[in-house]
This record gives sequence, structure tokens and C-alpha cells, in this order.
Amino acid sequence: QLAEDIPREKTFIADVLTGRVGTPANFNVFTTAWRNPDRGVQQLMLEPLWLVDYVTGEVINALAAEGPIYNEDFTQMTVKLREGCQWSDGVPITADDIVYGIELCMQDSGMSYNAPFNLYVDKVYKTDDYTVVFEFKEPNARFHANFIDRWGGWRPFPKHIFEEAEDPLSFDFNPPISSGPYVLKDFDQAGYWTLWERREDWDKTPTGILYGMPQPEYVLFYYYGDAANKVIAQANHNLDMTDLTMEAFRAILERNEYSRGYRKEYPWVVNVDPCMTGLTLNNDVSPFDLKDVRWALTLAIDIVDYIGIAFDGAAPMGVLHVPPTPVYQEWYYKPLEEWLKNLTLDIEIDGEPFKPYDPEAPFRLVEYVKERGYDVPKEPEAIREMFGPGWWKYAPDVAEQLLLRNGFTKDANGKWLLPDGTPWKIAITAHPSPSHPQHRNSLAAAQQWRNFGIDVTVNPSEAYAALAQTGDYVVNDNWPAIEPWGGHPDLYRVLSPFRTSYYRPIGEQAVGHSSRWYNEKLDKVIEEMEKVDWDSDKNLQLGMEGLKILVEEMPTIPTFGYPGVVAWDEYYWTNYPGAENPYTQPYHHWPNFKYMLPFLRPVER
Amino acid sequence: MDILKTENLKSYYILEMGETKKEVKAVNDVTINIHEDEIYGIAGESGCGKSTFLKTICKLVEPPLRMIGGTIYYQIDGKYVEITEIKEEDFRKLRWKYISYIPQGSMNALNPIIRIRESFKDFFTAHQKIENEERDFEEPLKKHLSALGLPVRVLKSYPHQLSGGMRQRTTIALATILKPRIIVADEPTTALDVVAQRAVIQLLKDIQKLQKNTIILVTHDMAVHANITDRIGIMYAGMFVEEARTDDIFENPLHPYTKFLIASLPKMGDKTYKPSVPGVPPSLSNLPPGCPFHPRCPYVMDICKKEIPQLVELNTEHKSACFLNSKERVE
Amino acid sequence: MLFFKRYLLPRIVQFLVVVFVGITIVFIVPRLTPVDPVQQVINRITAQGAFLDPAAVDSMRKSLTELYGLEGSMLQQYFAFWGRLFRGDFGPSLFQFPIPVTQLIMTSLPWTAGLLISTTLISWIVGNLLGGLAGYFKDRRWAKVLDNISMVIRPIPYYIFALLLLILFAYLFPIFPSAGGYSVGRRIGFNWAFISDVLKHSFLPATSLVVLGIAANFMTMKLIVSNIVAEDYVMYAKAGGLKESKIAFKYVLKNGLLPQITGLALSLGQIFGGALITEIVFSYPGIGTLVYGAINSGDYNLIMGVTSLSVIGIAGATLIIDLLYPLFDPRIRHR
Amino acid sequence: MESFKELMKDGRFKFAFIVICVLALMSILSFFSPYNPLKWNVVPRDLPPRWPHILGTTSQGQDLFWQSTFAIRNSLIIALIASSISRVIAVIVGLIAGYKGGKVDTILMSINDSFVVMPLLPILILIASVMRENLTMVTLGLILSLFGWAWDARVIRSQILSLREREFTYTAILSGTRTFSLVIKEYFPFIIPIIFSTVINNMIWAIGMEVTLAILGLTNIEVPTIGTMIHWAVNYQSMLLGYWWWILTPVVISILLFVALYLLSSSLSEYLDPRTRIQRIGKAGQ
Amino acid sequence: MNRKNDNPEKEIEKEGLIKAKKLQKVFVVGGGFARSRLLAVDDVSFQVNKNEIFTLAGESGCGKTTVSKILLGFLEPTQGEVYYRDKNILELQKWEEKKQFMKEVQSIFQNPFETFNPLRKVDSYLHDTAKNFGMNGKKRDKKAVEEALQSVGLGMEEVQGRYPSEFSGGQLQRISIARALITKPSLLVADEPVSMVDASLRMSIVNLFKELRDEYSVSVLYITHDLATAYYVSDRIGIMFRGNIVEMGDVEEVLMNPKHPYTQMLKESIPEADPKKKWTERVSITELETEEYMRKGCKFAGRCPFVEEKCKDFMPEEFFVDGRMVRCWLYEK
Ligand SMILES: Nc1ncnc2c1ncn2[C@@H]1O[C@H](COP(=O)(O)OP(=O)(O)OP(=O)(O)O)[C@@H](O)[C@H]1O
Ligand SMILES: Nc1ncnc2c1ncn2[C@@H]1O[C@H](COP(=O)(O)OP(=O)(O)OP(=O)(O)O)[C@@H](O)[C@H]1O
Ligand SMILES: [Mg+2]
Ligand SMILES: [Mg+2]
Repeated sequence: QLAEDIPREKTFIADVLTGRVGTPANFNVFTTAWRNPDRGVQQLMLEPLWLVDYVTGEVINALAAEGPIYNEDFTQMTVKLREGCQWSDGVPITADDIVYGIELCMQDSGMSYNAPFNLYVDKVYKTDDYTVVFEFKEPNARFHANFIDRWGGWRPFPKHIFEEAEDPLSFDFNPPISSGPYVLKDFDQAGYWTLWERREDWDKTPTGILYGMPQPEYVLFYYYGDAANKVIAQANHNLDMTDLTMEAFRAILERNEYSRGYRKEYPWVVNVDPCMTGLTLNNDVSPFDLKDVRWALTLAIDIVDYIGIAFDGAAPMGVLHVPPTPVYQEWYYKPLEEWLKNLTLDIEIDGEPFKPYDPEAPFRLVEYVKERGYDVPKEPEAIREMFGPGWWKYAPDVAEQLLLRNGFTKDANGKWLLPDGTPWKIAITAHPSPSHPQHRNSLAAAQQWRNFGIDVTVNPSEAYAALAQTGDYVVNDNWPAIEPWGGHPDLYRVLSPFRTSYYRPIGEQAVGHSSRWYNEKLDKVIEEMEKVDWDSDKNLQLGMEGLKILVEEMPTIPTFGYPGVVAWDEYYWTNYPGAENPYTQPYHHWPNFKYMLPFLRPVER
Repeated sequence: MDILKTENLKSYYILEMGETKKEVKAVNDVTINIHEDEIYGIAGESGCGKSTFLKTICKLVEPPLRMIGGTIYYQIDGKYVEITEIKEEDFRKLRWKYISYIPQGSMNALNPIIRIRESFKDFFTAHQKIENEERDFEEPLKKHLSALGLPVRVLKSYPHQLSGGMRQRTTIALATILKPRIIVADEPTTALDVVAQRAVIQLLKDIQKLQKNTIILVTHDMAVHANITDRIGIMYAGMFVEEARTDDIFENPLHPYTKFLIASLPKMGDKTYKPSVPGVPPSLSNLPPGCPFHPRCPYVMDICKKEIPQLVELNTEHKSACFLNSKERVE
Repeated sequence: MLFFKRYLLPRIVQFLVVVFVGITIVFIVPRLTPVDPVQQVINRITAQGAFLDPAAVDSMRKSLTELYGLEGSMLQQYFAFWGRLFRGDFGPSLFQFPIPVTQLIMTSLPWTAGLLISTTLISWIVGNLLGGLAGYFKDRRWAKVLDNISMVIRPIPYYIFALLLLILFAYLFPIFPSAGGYSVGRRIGFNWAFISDVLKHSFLPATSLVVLGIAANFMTMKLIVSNIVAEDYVMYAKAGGLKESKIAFKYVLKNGLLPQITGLALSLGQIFGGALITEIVFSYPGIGTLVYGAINSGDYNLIMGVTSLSVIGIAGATLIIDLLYPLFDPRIRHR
Repeated sequence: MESFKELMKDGRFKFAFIVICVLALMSILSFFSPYNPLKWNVVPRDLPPRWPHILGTTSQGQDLFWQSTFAIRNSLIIALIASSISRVIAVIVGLIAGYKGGKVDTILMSINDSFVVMPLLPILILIASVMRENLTMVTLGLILSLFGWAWDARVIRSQILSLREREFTYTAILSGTRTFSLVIKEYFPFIIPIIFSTVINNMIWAIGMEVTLAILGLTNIEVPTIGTMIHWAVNYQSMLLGYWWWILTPVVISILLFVALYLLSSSLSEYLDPRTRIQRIGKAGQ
Repeated sequence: MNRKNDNPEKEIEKEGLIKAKKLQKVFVVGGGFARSRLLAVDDVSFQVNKNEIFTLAGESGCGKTTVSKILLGFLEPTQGEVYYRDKNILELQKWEEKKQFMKEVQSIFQNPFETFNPLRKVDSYLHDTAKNFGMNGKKRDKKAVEEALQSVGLGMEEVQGRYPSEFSGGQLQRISIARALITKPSLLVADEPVSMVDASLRMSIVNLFKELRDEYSVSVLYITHDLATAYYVSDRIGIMFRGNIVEMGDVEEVLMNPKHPYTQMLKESIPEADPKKKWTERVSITELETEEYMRKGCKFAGRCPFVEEKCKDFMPEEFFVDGRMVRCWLYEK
């Protein structure tokens, strides 16, 4: 379905994750309005200052020449810019663009980052053409995080263009001027596709400078709709890279011999995604305010059955509030393993204090997977990497004890009654899309808890996020904690939303994490974190402290790492960053996509 | 010479409701001859099968009505043709040129959403080619209408714009435009007031005089018969029970039913008591054995309850189906 | 004058009442949803990974609410809504702020209108034609076959039917493109290359609409005709020896189409609502997908814009048909 | 009983009746299902039809036969609620508007027209997405009934209008019958065929709506209905994965149900049509 | 009846059972451009006396049914009043009052097959009527029904449990009359009771009216366009034309010696059931009913052989000649 003058073999086609673009003619992604940045804008058109890669665990200096330079007391930050980069109209990218951009965003409340910049920035100025200095109103050791691109982040825009615009808010930035390696070639007025063309001067962009020439001459972002449509499109070799459900993925494997996943074998999925899925309990709602109840619900889950239901076994399990990706396994799971094995709940089973951790869980999952007829490696290390290091024991009997001692009872049919004698009913508020891993968590949890004797319903809702924010739910499938950077061990992002001062009662918009849980000990950890450099070893230690508190209290239940079901068609392009060669993160919708393009190899056809 | 004749014609409504079958013997063994250049009237109680008889001889038999037996002959160019032997398409061509039909309730016989001129044209072109619109269609049509005393502007109207009487007359004009040899008219005057009725009768008379064809006219209004017909057949329960020249019927009815019919006719200036026919008409799906009139007949005899009397000629052109009369004859 | 007072006025009043009631419902229902558009935007920005200090979120929420014109009581918003409506302005889209809703609708409308007007007309004409003929010649073999086919096709869930077409003709036999309104990179213009491209892309969606539409029209028309054939004038036309084809078309079909005209008006009025399911299945760039997206993102203004237009469209179509109907039916014209 | 026997002689009715009986039987069977319809992984996944899973199993590890028994039951419940309540509204509005006439008629018909003209699907989708958590089968039925009466009320009204002008209305008035019993005794027999045929058409419509909403994922998709069965089958790509038995089961059930209801409605309304009914009545007496 | 040059108003007050005074009814017909007012009944006054059969005759569409509906209270006149035994029936409010009126004034209709609901058993109407107007208990009600049936020559056994379609038209018309007689009315309004039955049955019904008048003292308002039976059965007659009564008086005189040009033409047009008396002259009829309704002056002016200028502009008043009323300028003195 390409026009004649766009050769298919020189074009790379990827899917638009967030759907049909509502404002196809508008490329001004610098306001708070939603403009589907994943239509190529963040991947091809814009370069950030820094970018984080969760596969390599690297923070990449893009437009910045090196990392942020803080002063002693974290009241000032200096950014050095890379020299030799220019906008697609040939104008060099300099400190003026940065200063102008930051000031514009601070002036106009409709621009994104207006709020955080105003909160912290006192002054911003350049000291030379490639050096920008920020002075803060109060100390902040993590201000640079605003500029780290990981599906968002403040990105520079051309001063000489925006200066001309009457109103930066309504300015449509069309045709857009790129800092990235591609420029806009064409777009669909109806918002289904956007076509990008490689810049002649691609070597004047960080991508070119860092990794060489991006291979595809054209990159097309196309919204195909439902998973079935994507399968059809890829089977017809009209979609090189897409994001699917597990079922659709199996369908495409059957239909297209050129299709592959992140792994070439089962479980195919990306296990390096920095998001941890799970269940969020509303700690302001009885009985979830009781730690015993939260633990009981956790122990009532048979993780093998759970992942089987949710993802046919193809997801890595994890007990911490960070995902069990290789880097986090290295940074946190392995150091905490002994502690987890010795963790006890203050309940005795057969006279022994109960140890809930089950390092054998991934091996049980492997048994299940084998039964389903899939081949898996035998080496324990490989299994742990694929299926996660372990999970909690399936111990409904212990869960029962925990509940009974809190006054819960069971009726004749084996259904749980609340301490006040009424039947226990849980309504899980779920992500509206049934193919989303969040939604799959809800379905799996419902199955587990029903087996345990609780009446569970699953209510998908477009408003699930809003309901979470106002606390208008009891259990939902929101991330159990905000996800970490992915490519950096710092856990400030994960822990700080739980701080006491962010707590808002039900009815008010949540400011921190929607679980409405807080903890004094954790507050201390967070406060200390704010005072240490994010690269320091101390920061890593503090992260572990925080994770331990979360495990003990179990305010939310992490289950498995986000299984990214990407499907790649090797008909026209090869050398994707698969598990066998993970040179960069594997998604087409992340901003890092531009750093993948130089490595792709065309198949001559 | 007869223009149309039937022999032992039977047509029944066959109503199948699951397994139960119900036969309504609406035309039951009718043998009749209709002459050229005459107005033949058929009278009888309502529901006795008059309309069904007309439909059958016009070959407008559609389920549930079925022709069960007997034959119908048309005389075409001096030869009798059995109509079931005529091919469907050939018969279509006969319609309107040889035989035309004015249905009961003909007020609704015109397509309500096309102009009357349009209807005329449809019926005309179904049988005759129009080469020159003006010469082949407009001219004869206007002539026809004015000959019948109808204003030409009806052509521009839609049916609902005309009064009932006017519509009726238009339908008649439409049925006669191709000068058919036989015109079959089913109750063309019921539901009209006397003045309009008179105009319609007049029209039919005029047509017959002009075109010298045959009209078969059904009505249960004996006064209309008296006024226009040459011969009358009296129907009772699906059969013809008497047939004679109009004068004879009124002067000398032979069948007891006809006698009642004639005797009960009110006359202006005559206030003497008029008796009515006693009893109720039989159900055509459940006829009594023997003569169908016997339950109501004051002269009923034993034979009447067992055998069906045949229509036999008693006087010149006067036939009757009653044992009373045939016995007299026999004796 | 009398015509205006007795005939036109009541109809216009009726039209206004319908529009008023409809639009009020349209205004109220979306506001009962728990979807908070401001929260949706914030979630989208934060959940996808942008780092916002939670304290900053609060002030952002305030400014967004102000920007989107969502302050004030329901009543104030309601009056403001009517005020804008009279100016032909449905306000800015909340989710794609500050693009006006009208503009969003206008970019999608040509696609939907092109698809729906043509398919509605085709299925109306073909469905009624076949239905009328099958009703008149109901004992013929082909009529019975058609009858059975349409009886089985009609109940197939729309979605399934569309998906089936997609899998068959875009995948197993990839004759037609599976998605979109025209080829990527093709310049929009009034030239054969573009038009044939558009036709090729809309073939499958159109087919799904046409086939099911024909089946539906077929069945209604057959029912109508079964009553018409019993009318005196049909029987009279037969007695008059008219050709079967003439009777079928001029005496049966023509009369049977009259009641179907209202149905046609209603369907044409519905184009403002889009062909929801078809558009979703075929990723067709019309109003249906726009609405679906708006509902998913809680874009009040867009939903109200589209649904209000639908109400006005349908009410307007019925009004126009009411006023035009006398042209088709002389009985009404000359009463 | 008499009339049933007669109806059974109609091939269409016979077919429809048998199909409906089979489906009704299945929905009753749901009460004896060995599996909880809400639970997954109770049987091996993705099995094609073979004993003991005569319709096969799904990717969720559910038995399709037993799942369909629930689906049929629930879809029928929705349809029955929607059609019966909307019938009540339609009859009441139609009777009052038709018999009272005048201002009452004008007002009722204005409301009626507004409902006829309302763009239904967008509004239904809106309501469904508002209600979703509370959208049980019963409430879905109720909502559908709120939107499904208008057209039929119009039909009933016009029937009453024409009945009002017929002579037997005057006969009844002169017999001293008062308005209420006049409507019940004289008009209801004419309305009943309309109610019957529209009830079935409305059921068809309601089931179709449920299917549409469920496919869009706007109803409670855990509760098995014809619509949610299709929803899951589509979402788990049964068509592309070649699990034809999964998608085919609900589609065939819905086609069977529709065709049966349609045939039932057409043969019943023919049977109940006053014209043919009068013929039959006549026969009974002779 | 000798009422030469009398003022009929006075007469009416003396003997009348039911009196219609200056009735007028306007219908609004059509829609759109062609919406118009139709004066269906205009300035109609007449009375039905005790113990007489009064005929209202005229061609179809002249307003006969409209008049009867107004008399029965089914239709409100645009103007004018109806008095039954000196009570203005338009002012009856309470159900009880209306019921009493209905008990005394009953009606039968034109189409016997339409008189009864085809889906209801015929006898239920009889029982309903007895129950609603009798208040005498079941047994007596039953007796009243049987008596009424007897008086029309039918028996309960023939009627019991059967539907209208199982009867012939004549039978139904009798049952309809029987139903009306159950309440023992003083006045029977019969709107074209014989037009749908065939000639042989007409007599039996008309004869029944005579019997009712002579034996049960029931007055009958007989509405018809069949002048032959009207002549046969009635005492007085009113001839209607396009909404007006154009001539009214003793039946013998009006029909045998018509004065109004329309009545004359009407009489001419009545076919005689005698083949010897065939029509010889021709008539012409207009086809524009509405035109005649719209006419300002005398509605017959368009086809009247004696038409004068005055006729076209002014509606003739009621003139009283030879004991009858004639609405024609010819008779202005
Ligand atoms: N379509 C039909 N189905 C069943 N029976 C019918 C049908 N049409 C007519 N009949 C019956 O056939 C008999 C004869 O009907 P037909 O119409 O021929 O009578 P008719 O003499 O023309 O009566 P009328 O004077 O009322 O027109 C009647 O008893 C009638 O009930
Ligand atoms: N409800 C109505 N609305 C409008 N016009 C009416 C209505 N009822 C009667 N008319 C008209 O009023 C005129 C008189 O009608 P009416 O029924 O009283 O005549 P009629 O003498 O009884 O005629 P027929 O002999 O046909 O029964 C007719 O032109 C008729 O069309
Ligand atoms: Mg007849
Ligand atoms: Mg009348």
C-alpha cells in the first residue's frame, strides 16, 4: 500500500502504538496536549539531551556532550552540549535553543514541564554557545531526570522557528524542523500514518555521530488498528515491527516464516521492559488496610497458574517492585536473594516461622510451559533470566490462617466472609484493553482469588486511571509501583511516590502512588536519597532498603515483568536487537528507536 | 352464436390449514352459454359465487381459488377455443382485446401513485404498439373518453382526486378502450348513489351499443338488471338456478328463490307488505344434500333433499333448476 | 401563509423539540462518565514514562481544567454549550486541544460520507429491488434462494462479517489493502490514480456494509410487497394483461418504495455518527473511529459534537423527507 | 394446544420451534454445568471438538459447550428483559396516544419521535462506557428497553387510530362499555399480534446490540453471553490461529437464534394476523 | 299530516322525541398546500317524532352519517344543538347521564360485518349490553337478551358462542338490531342498515323496522340512499344534498310529488325493478364534489335546470310549501 515512488525495500514500516493520530497536521509536541509522539516524532524527529537504554543499562549522551554536572549542594546544574549538531534546516543547535526553550516553558502554563521548571528553576542561562547553567530554588539531585528521554522528557526545539510563532501553544510546527536523523516527508490527513525521510545531513545529528547512518531511507509509522489487522499486515510484509498480544503473536508465527520475536524461541517476549506489572490494593479501603490481608491475598496466588492464564507462561515473575530484567536482577534481585529466602512472616506453620519465598517457582513455571508443548532451556541460570528468579509460595492454607486470625470466616460453601459477617467481594478495576498486560493481571488475579473463595469481578473501565487517582477502586491492575529508569539503578522514581506528604485521602486526586499507602521508615529512605548523587553506591543501598520495606508491607503486589510481545518481520530488514544480540532496547515506539536504525540490515529483494 | 360458453364448470376455494382441508364450492357445476351482442346479467345473494364465476371465466384463478373441473370456451374468429389450451403469453394478449374485466370495488383498481393517463398508457401499450404517440394513443383515447362523456382532464388526475363514481367510470373506460368482444363487469354500481349509478349504467349501455360486444354484468340490484340486461342468470349457492330473458324473469319467475326475489322488490308508490326470503343462505363449504335451496323452500319435496335438480329449458330460452317445474313438465 | 402556519410550522417545531431533547441527552450522558479528560492527559504523559514530580502534577491539573473550559457548574457548561452550538462551534477537542472539534469532524466527514452515502444508496436500491422482485415472484426458485441467503446473512454480527471479509480478501487472497483510506505517500487530488486508490481501499468496508444492508432492505421490502400484491390495482393490472415485468416494477415496486423512503432518510441522516464497527475493523479514517477514540479518551466535546451533529442530521433528514414526501406520493400532495 | 398443533404444521414454525427448544434446553443445562463459567483453565486449552468436549475448548481453558449454555441463557435473559419492558412502554404509550388523541397524542408522539431519531449506537456506547461496572445483564436489558420502544409505540398507535374509527368501537360504546374495558376487550386482540411480532423483532435487535457492545468490550465481558463469547474469541485471535470451533460456536448460535426467532415471528404473525385468524374462526364453527 | 304554512318550530316543541337544531359540522381535511375546511353539515334542523320512522336520504357523502354521529353524541357539532326529550345532549357530562341517554337512543350501523369485532364472539355484545344497562341480575339479563333476539326472529342457540364471520350479513344485521333493542330504546338510529345486504334480505330488515314501530313503539331514524325502501317503510323523509336538508316532509308527498329540483332528479334516477320502465333520458353528473361543497349559494346550482343568478350567490332559506319544507328559491313567495 505504498505509492509507487516510495520503494518498499528502502522503507521501514512500524506500528503506531497509541493509535490513530488525532491532530495529524500538528507536530508541536511541546505543549501539554496529547499529540501521539510515537508516530515518529520522538523516535525520528527529536533528539533529547540524554536518553536511557534499559537493555544496556546505559545513559546515552545525545545532544548533551556528557552527563549533568551538579555543584556540591545540588543547587546548580551545568549541561555541556554536543558540538556539530544542526537542525534539519541547517541551523546549528546551540545553548540559545535550550535557554529559549526552558524560559518559554516556564512562561506559558500550557507548555509541558511548566510546573516542574517553575517549581525548581530559579535561573537558566548560557555561559557559552555549548554550555547551559541552571540555578535552583532549592537543592535537587535529580533535576536532570527531566531531560532524560524515556518515552517522554523535555526535548529541545528550534528557537528560530518558535520565535516566529505568534502563540507557541497553538503553533502547529508544520513542517517540523528535526534535530533527529529524519524529516517529515508526508502524513495522512486522517491520522493513520506518518512518513519520514532520512536527512541528507544525518551525520549532523547525535544518531549519526554516535552510530552512523540509519539504514532505511524512509520510515513509515502506520496505525493498523486491532491485533488481527496487524497480523494481517505483517503477514503481507507490510509491517516490519509491531506490538502484539501473545495470541496474535502465535498467529503471526504460524502465518509468516519471516516473523520473529525478541527471542527466536519460546517465550519469545521481551523480558527487559522496565515496567513491573501487578496488582494495586487500595490501602485506604478496609480490609486492605491490614497487612495480613494483603499478604493473604499474595499467598493465595499460584504464580504458575497466574502467568499461565495471563501470558501462557511467557512472562518473568518477580517479587520486588522493580522488574526482573537482567540489569535489575543484577542490581537488586541477586543482592536481596538471601534476605528473601530468610524472610519470615510472623505466623508459625508446624511450629516453624513461615518462610514465604519460593526460589523454585520459575522451575514450576517451566514444568507448566513444557506441558503446553514449548521447548525451554535446561540451565537454571537461563531459566531464571527467562522466567524470573522466584516468587512467593502458593500457600492458601497460610493465607487462610492470616485471615482467620483477623476475624474473617468461611461460610458453608467455602466462601470468605468479612469480619462483620458479610460476604467478601472484590471488584477489580481493570485496564480497558483486554490485550494489555495490566488487564491480564486482573483476569488472572480474579481466577486465583475465586479459587480461594472470594467473589471477584473484573470491571474494565476507560476511566481506570482516573478512578485510581481519586481512590475510587478497591483493587486495580495499575503498576504496583512507578517503574524505574530502566537503564540506571536509581530507585527515586519508584520509591518517592509513596512518601507520606504525598498521601491524599480517597476522593482527592492522588499526588503520589494511587495505592494510598505510606510509611515512615520509607520516608527516611526517600529523604536520604534526595541528598545523594544518583550514581553513588549509597543510592543503591538506599534502594534496597526501600524495596525491603515494600516487600514486608506488601502495599501492592508485583507479579511479573511487562512481557513485550514485539513481532519483527525479517522479510525486508534483519539484525533486530533480539535477545541473542541486545544492542539496544527492542521497541519501535521508544525514542531509542533511532539508535536501532543504523544497525538494521536490508535484505536485498 | 355464443361468444363464451362453459360446461360443468367447477371452481373451489381450497383452504388448507395444516391437515384440515376446507373446500368452498363457489362455482359448482355451471353450464352456460353467453351470446354475442347481448348484456347478460347475473344476480344472486351475496356470497353465492358471482365474483368467483367471473374470475374463473376470465382465467384469473389464483390460489386459494382453483378450477376443479369443466371447460370454458371462447369463440375466437368463429372457432371455439378451450381456454386452458391457450398459452399464458397468448392469453395475456387476449386480455383487454378479447375480454376485459371490471373488478368488484373498482374504485381501488387504479394504481394510486400514477396519473390516470399513465394507467391508460400502460394498459394500451401492453397490447398495442404506439408508433406515433399523438396518432396511435392520444387521439383514440380522447375519442374514446368523449364518446363515453368523460372529461379529458381526468387523464391528468390521480385516482384519489376523483369521486367514487368518476373513478368507477374511468375504470370502465379503461376496460373498454381496446373494444373488447366481452366486457365482464362485477358490481359496477354498488357503493354509488342513485345518480352516479344511473350514469354508470348509461355508460355501459352506450358502450354496448357503440361497440356491439357482449357485457356480462353482475349485480344483486334487480332494478339495474331490469334496466339494462337482455338475459339474466340467477345464481344460488354456486349454481345457476334459473336463466331467462329479462322480461320473463320479472314476469314469470319459475324457481322458488327467484319468485321470492322478485316479490320482495319494493316499488315506489306501492306500500303493500313485501315478504322476504325466509331462512339463511347455506355455507358453500358445507352444502346441504340435494337442492341447496331446499331448507328455505316452502314447496320442498322429498326428492329435493336427495337430488340436485338440473338446469333444464322449460320455455323458450327460459331454464330453471327445480324439481317443481320439471315435474310439471314430466307430467 | 396558511401553509406555513398549518404545515411547515408544526414540523419545524417538532424538529426543534427533537433536536433540543436529543442534544440535552447528548450533553448529560457523557458528563456522567467518571472519565476526567484532564486526568487522562496527565496519565498519558506520566504513565508513558515522562518524569513529573508529583507536586508538579497538581498545578498542571489546575491549568488544564482552566484551559479546557471545564470550570463552572453543569448548568453553566450547558448554557455555554448551547451558546457555542449556535455559532456552529463545538468548542475545542479536549484531548487534542486546542484543535476545534469542527475541524476534526470535517477531516473525517468526507471519508465517512463518501463511504456511507454510496453504500446506503446502493444497498437501498439493490436491496429493495431484489426484495421487491422476490416478493412479487415469491414462488420462483431464485426468490427462495435469495430469501434464504439474506435470512442467514442478516443476523451475522457485523463485526464478524467485516473481519471475515478482511481475512479473506486482505490476507488469504490479498487482493485488497487491509487498512486505511488511500496509499501511503499518495497525494490527495482529483485524479484517477487517487480515486482508484480510494475505491480500492474502500472496497472491503463498502462491501461489508452493502451486503448486510442489502439483506436488511431485502427483508423489509419483501414484507411490504407481500401486502401490496394483494391490492386491487395489482390484480386489475393482471386482468388487463400487462406484462409481468411492468406490473412488478410500476405497480408493485414503485408503490412499495414509498414507505422505504423514510428509512432511507433515517439512514442517510445517520452518516454523522459514522459506521462505527466497519471503520474500526478496517481502520477506516472516518467519524466512527473518531468517536470510538473520543469515547476511550473521554473527549466530551468531540463526543458531543459528533452526536449533536447526528441528532441534527437525522432530525433534519426526517424534516426534509417530511417536506419532500408529497413529491413522491401524490396522495399526500393533493389531499 | 389446538393452535400449537396447527402452527406445527408450518415448516418454518416447526424448524424455529425445534431450534428454540434446543437452545432453551441448552440454557437450562447451564444449571447443571460441571464447570463454573467464570473459571479458567478447568479443561485443557485449544482442543478441537471431540468427546468429551463436543464443541471444543478455548484458549482460556473453558469448555465451549458448557460455556455456550450460559451464553444462551444470559443473552436470552437480556433479550427478554429488553423486549418485555419495551413492549410494556410501547403498548402503554401507543394505547394512550392513539385513544386519547389530541394534545396527549401530540406530546407523546413528540417524545416518541425524539427517541426514534436519536442516534442510538453512539449513545448506547456512551452509556455503556459510563455504566460499565454496573452494567449487569439486567441493567443492560433495561437500558435497551428504554431505547427500543419508540418505533413500535408508533405502530400500535396507528393501529388504535384506525380501530377507533371502525364501527364496532361504536357498538361497544353503545353496549355501555367504558374506555378501559373497551381498549382491553376490543383493541387488545388486534394489538396482540403486533406485540408478538415486535417482541421477537425486539429480541433480535437486543441480542444484536448486546453483541455489538460486547465486541467493543463495553459490557461485563466475564459473564458469558453470545457477545462476550465472540469478544473473547476475537481477542484471542481464534480465527487467525485456526481455532475455528471457538469463533464458530457463538456465531452459529447467534445465526440459529436469529433465524429461528425470525421464522417464529413471521409464522406467528401470519397465524395471529386478524385476517387469517378470522378465516380460521369461521372454519371452527362450520 | 296537515301542517300547511305552519311554523315547524312550534311543532317540534310539541311532539319531538329528538330534535336537531341548526347543526353545522366543519371538517378540516388534508394537509400541506391542499389543507381545507369541509362544511359537511350545514344548518340542518329536523326532528324525529314519537312512534314514527323518519328517513334521512341523500346521495353518498352528503352528510348523513355525520348527522347521525352528532345525534348519538359521538361527534361534537361545530354549531347547533341536539335535544332529546328536551335535554341538550351536548351538555351531558356525567357517565350516568350519558348512560341513560344511550339506554334510550341506540344505533345500528351500515356494515353488519364491521358492527362486531371479528375477534370477539357476537353474543358477548348482547350480554355486555344487558349487564351494563340492566342492573337486574344475571337471570333477568339473560331473559332480556333472549327476548330481544326473539323479536328479530332469532334464538339464543343460533347465536351462542359464534364469531361474526360465522353469520350471514342479514343475520348479523338482525343481531345488531337485537343488541340495540335490549335496552328497550325509544329511538333507533339506523345508518344505512341495508346498503350492504342484498335485495332479498333488505326487506326482512325493513319489515322489522315496521314491526318495531307498530308493536314496540320504537321510533326509527332510518338513514339510506335507497329511496325505494325509504318510501316503503317511512312516515316522513328529509332529503339531504351536500350538507343541507333540501326537502323534508311526508314521505308520500315528497317522493311522489317532489318540489325541489334535486329531489326531482333523484326520483328520476331511482331505477324501477321493472324491465318495462327503462330509462330513456340521459343525466349528467358533476365530478367535482368539493366544488359543490365550496359553493357559496345553493349547492345544487351547478346542475339545476332552473338555476337563476340569485341561486349562485345566496343560500336559499327554508320555505314551507304544501306541508313540507323546501330549500329552494323557486318557492320564495
Ligand atoms: N379468497 C377466498 N378464500 C376463501 N373463500 C373465499 C375467498 N373469496 C371468496 N370466498 C368465498 O367464496 C364464496 C363466493 O364468493 P364470491 O366473492 O364469488 O361471492 P359473490 O357472489 O361475488 O358475493 P358478493 O355479492 O358479496 O360479491 C363466498 O362464500 C366467499 O366466502
Ligand atoms: N372525520 C372526517 N374528517 C374529514 N372529513 C369527513 C370526516 N367524516 C366525514 N367527512 C366528510 O364529510 C362529508 C360527509 O360525510 P358523511 O360520512 O356524513 O356522508 P354520508 O352521507 O354518510 O355518506 P355515505 O353515503 O357515503 O355514507 C363527506 O364528504 C366526507 O368525506
Ligand atoms: Mg362479488
Ligand atoms: Mg354514511
